[in-house]
Amino acid sequence: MINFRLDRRGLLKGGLAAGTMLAAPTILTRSASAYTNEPTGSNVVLGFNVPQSGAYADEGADELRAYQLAVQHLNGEGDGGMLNTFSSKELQGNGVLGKKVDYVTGDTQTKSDAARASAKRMIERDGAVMITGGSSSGVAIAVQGLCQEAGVIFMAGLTHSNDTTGKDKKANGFRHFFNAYMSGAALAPVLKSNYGSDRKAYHLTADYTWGWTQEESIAASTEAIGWETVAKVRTPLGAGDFSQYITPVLNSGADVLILNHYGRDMVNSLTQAVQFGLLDKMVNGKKFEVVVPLYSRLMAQGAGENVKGIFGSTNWHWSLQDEGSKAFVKSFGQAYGFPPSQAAHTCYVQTLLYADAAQRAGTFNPCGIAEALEGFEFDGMGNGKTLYRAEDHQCFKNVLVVKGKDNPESQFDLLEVVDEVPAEQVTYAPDHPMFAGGELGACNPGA
Amino acid sequence: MIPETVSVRDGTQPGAGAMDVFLLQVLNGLDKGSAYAMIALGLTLIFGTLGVVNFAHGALFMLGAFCSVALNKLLTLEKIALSETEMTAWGTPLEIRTPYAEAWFGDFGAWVIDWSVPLSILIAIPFMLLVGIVMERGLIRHFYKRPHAEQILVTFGLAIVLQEIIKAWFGANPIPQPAPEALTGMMDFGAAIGMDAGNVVYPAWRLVYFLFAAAVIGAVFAFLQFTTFGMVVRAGMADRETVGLLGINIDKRFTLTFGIAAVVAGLAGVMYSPILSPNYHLGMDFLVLSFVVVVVGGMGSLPGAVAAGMLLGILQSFASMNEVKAIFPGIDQIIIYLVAVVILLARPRGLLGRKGVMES
Amino acid sequence: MTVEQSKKDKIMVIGVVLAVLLGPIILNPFGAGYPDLLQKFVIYGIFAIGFNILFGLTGYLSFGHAAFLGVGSYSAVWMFKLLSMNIVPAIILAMVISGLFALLIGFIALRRSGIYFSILTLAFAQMSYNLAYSVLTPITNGETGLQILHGDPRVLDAAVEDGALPVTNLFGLNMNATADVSLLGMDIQFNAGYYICGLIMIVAFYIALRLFRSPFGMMLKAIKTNQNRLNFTGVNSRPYTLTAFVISGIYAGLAGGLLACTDPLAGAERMQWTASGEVVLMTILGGAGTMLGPILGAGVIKYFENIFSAYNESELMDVFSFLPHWLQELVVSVSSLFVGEGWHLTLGVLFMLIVIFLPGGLMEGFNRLVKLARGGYRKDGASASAAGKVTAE
Amino acid sequence: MSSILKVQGINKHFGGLHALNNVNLDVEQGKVHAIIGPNGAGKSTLLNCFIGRLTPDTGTVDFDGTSLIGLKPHEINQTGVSRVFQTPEIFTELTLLENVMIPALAKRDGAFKPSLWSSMAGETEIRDQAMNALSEVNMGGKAGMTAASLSRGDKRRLELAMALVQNPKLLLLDEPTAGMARADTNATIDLLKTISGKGLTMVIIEHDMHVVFSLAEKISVLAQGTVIVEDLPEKIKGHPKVQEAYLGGAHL
Repeated sequence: MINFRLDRRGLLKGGLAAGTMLAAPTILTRSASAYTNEPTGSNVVLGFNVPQSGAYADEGADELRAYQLAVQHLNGEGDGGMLNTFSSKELQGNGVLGKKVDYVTGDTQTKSDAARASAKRMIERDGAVMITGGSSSGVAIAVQGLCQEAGVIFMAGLTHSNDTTGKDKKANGFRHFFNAYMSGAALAPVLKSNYGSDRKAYHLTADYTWGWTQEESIAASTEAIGWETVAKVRTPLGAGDFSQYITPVLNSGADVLILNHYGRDMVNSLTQAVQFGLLDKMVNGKKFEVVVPLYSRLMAQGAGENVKGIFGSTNWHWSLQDEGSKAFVKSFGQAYGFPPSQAAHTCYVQTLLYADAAQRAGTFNPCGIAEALEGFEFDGMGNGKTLYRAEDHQCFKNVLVVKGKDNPESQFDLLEVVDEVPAEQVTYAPDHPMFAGGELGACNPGA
Repeated sequence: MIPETVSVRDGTQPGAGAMDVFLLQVLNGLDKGSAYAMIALGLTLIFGTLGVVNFAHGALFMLGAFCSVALNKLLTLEKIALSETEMTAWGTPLEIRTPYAEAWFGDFGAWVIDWSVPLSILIAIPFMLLVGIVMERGLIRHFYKRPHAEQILVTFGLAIVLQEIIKAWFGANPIPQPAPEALTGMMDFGAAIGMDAGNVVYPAWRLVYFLFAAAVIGAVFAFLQFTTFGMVVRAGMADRETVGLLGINIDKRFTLTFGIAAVVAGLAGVMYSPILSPNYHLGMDFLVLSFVVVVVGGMGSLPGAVAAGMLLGILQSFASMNEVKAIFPGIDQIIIYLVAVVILLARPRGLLGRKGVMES
Repeated sequence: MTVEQSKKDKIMVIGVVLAVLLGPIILNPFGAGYPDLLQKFVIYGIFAIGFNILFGLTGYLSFGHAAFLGVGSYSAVWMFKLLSMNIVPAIILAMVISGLFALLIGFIALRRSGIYFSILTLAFAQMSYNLAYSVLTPITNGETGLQILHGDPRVLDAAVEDGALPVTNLFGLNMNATADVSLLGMDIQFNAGYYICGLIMIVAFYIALRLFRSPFGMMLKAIKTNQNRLNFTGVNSRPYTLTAFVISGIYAGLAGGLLACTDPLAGAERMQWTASGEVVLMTILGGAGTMLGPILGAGVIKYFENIFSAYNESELMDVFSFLPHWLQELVVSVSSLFVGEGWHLTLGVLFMLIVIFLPGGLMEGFNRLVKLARGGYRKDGASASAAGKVTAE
Repeated sequence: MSSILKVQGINKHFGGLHALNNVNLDVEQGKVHAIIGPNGAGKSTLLNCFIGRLTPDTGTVDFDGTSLIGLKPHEINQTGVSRVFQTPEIFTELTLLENVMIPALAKRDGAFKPSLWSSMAGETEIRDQAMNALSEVNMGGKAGMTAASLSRGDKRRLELAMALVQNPKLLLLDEPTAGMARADTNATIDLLKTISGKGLTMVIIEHDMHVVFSLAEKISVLAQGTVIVEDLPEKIKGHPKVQEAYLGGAHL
């Protein structure tokens, strides 16, 4: 059996000697499969591409746990988790489209290159029809681009940058996680009611694309409630010691410090801001405050005591009391002995959503799945009623505003949900300036 | 997309003069510099005596930091009882945890936990000494005469192994290590040196760190200066072969030297843990920087390592100021390397180095 | 010596050509026979060959070669964005720009030698990386990496269909064109991009070989042994080292350009010091100063990075399913420390073992095996001649 | 008689030490000129000033009409000055043949010629020159050996071959026979005699008076950085100043 995967467009342009020689066999046969990695056997392979080394390795490990759980549930093992609460009832626990779900894993190292190499391995060698995972926006955007070219679906993991479904959006890519704009939109009213509308904010921002989009989003939404932005200072990624950026805050006249940091940077800058006594200061007659717009419970653990009383936003938290969340926390907790992180949640949900879409579409063809996901409305997955918007493949759902808990009951109980901001409040137009500049393009089935 | 320029606001706070801002940045720099200096000190000591380029030195700093994590974990080992009434969110009985230390020793136990970071010094010294000696005897010793490239490769391999072991044990996330309650507050440093009160206040722990570093560095210098052992080591740094010819068993002393270097790096790590929550990758983050420090200071020069550490720390602080970044965007990203290039071109042997060391 | 030498060289070149041609078949049973990893093997092979020209011959240990790799990638992607998806202009620009960049950095850094040179190159590379990640984002697209977009000008190319991204090609032959062939019961993928890169690597290898055997190469070896003496012999060593530095910079740029050709994205991490360290490790691991060592080293490290990291516990369970259950669990729990998320540990242990037991790298191990085999043969009395007169290549 | 190397008024200080004090030297074309003197007299320092290893504080060194002061080592060599070092400085990792081919290449190609594409194997002419030079020092049979394995005396002879292959106008020899067995020393003396017979100018520093008086046509005696006597060999032998310099502490 010989089959060739050659791009038709390439052939049209061909004609020069080097080209024709190697491309010649393509004239003999046409592709046998309709799309990249069409599963022909009794199982279907999903690719879980998570950071296993580097700063986000723990988050990656949690994502992997969630994926394994999702695969079990899809294959009818375990208690079914969110399958029982999911509004769509297509999935029966007998795999997807009658095929058993198999998976392969890889290490993104939180580097675009490594992540793409790992995803390519899963696509080229292991025959994965879908790639999912990741813990940073740079990687998500890089892998999303790859999946678009290769003709497989990308279900983004933890990626918060506006660009993922903004200027870098792709037809084959889908994001369930919320984004920086939503963080700003959700946080602003809470900040206003807690800290008032006459505040001067000082931004410390990780000096790369995600940091910038968050800074832009938060500054815009806090300025909308009357806050003044005193300074926006960029800090090198992985600066470690942030003292030299923190001391100027003391004398800047600002009374709120906004930390547009994630991961270790956030752990360190927050710890050090507290160490420098910012929270004990009175400025302009008001108590000085610190805000961490994007929280992660795993990272909050790293900052320890210092998160107490600090506002931020998060995609999901295990203490939510809706049926979906409870079901997920139950199966995850019983399997692993501790509650899932928001990264685990979004990855789990993305897997189920993909499987459900395939089931509904009756195919694993990326274009069929994309069609099934676009405009799909669902519930029972932890964030209330959710819409996968067709225009940019972004989920619109409730966003949680959280606060570092004053009296945690356990090492996992660090954040308390202050407000569940309804989806309408964080929804924006697809052509919002912060998301402009890219085009979704057409879905690519590859092959 | 062009990054927005930093909008700058001058210090208009009452009493916040340029002098205070300056002083604060100097303090920031000294603090950072203390860590650099302590790592670089050991690195240059090892290089000067053993002629070994030790890429695992950052990992030793990281191990030190994890000494405090380990002690803290040990002290906060918890007695776990399953609650009969309460359940977790996932339906298993809630675990009720009480630290053994508190359960057995009451207030004293709590005090020990509170002071666990400084107390880890007591563990770190013997532990790091042991690590250093085992490393030297088991591995480094066989690489004295091997090319630097091979020394780099083998120590780099060791560094990876050490950090992966730590990662397998403690996970990849940073683990917070709070400073003792009594030292978490701010201190009025300005008032202490006779300035107006309230302008130069600085976290107490960071001042402690600086003093601690000064004490450790001072102790190392005193040790090398005033003991016979130190004399031999210094002579060995100057001319290894001659000292060997004198019939002095230099190898034994070099083993101990390596141990001392490991202890210094470890102590730097222990006390730094409240400033930077330890994570397994900490060593690699400091490795490149400390090499730059060593070279800028002059390979094999102990005072050079200290001076360069402090200098680079302070320059890094100043380069991060908004006023400076407004003129040179991104200067804080590259300042260390820029300084290294300039110094190496203008003064190849480094600030205080001897001529000809490690040239080719 | 010369006849023997040139015969060995011929065998070596033929060996490399065969290895490249048969790569997809040979490596398939090892799980490495898929296009992306095969491409990485040959591309990083080029990178390491070039690095070896500098380090292996002159002994100058550059810790900043990744900067040239990155610059090559960025140049190539910009060419794809502005001019054409044809890889020829991209590769040319990648080599030119990285060569110029190497000339600039080499001119400054080669004023010093030893570890000072290493730190200078490291400093330049780190500055490049830090700036590329942040301030230079308009040129590099920072963290996300520079990608081709649908709306790029590409003045030489015809417009592409709506919504699709154009594919890199060599005069119409797409780099991602792959032929799946069933052979010997395996599903072999013959990929155009791999063969293009592979041919370029063969050329790069041949050029390096010529260089090693040339008077120029001899001068470089003399620099490594005793630079001062060489100067007193009437040779100005600086232009020699600078030429070697630039050539190896161009090799790195070529590798970077090819990375972009096979996968049109250039990320800043490509320039980080760890990436520079990687090529040092590849070269030493394989055997610095040998012809084949660097290619071998590149292959081993990329294999570990891509294959060992992909194992997960359930796959391990499958691998060891022949064992009794309790033993299976034990073996899996021990071995899982070394694969998957533990692949770095394996790499670290490997580095240590190789340096401790095989200071000359994998090539030394290989030579020892050959010697052992020959020695055994000679003991049988079959060969009386001085066949063992193996000179270091 | 024209002088090929003319040294005038050289002074060199190392910190407080006045290593060379107003040294003048005239080396005549085609002659063997020896510099002798007790340890620490400044002989090697003087030689280092000729080849660009050191730069004198004041003074001039003119070789064949060119000033050597300020020239880089390779430039000085390219003017036709070769040197045999006191401690052998060879390319230990290379073979003997390669060791000698390198200076031959330098002579032919100049200080820098990136011959990237030609092959060492194709440099037959250079190879022949190198083999000749090796044969001249009686080491032709060892051409394929790695230089690191040589004895100290052999390394020295290799150095000599490396210098001779360049066919220099001036040969500087820093203790050429140190570490050699008596037989080798005699062989070297004969060799140097033959070479000098062909008209090569040599400056030789030597402790071994047997060598000095076998070869030298003129001798300068250096003591405490100053040339105390410069004369024909037979006049030097009994010179009171020389005796004083060597046996300065005779009353000991």
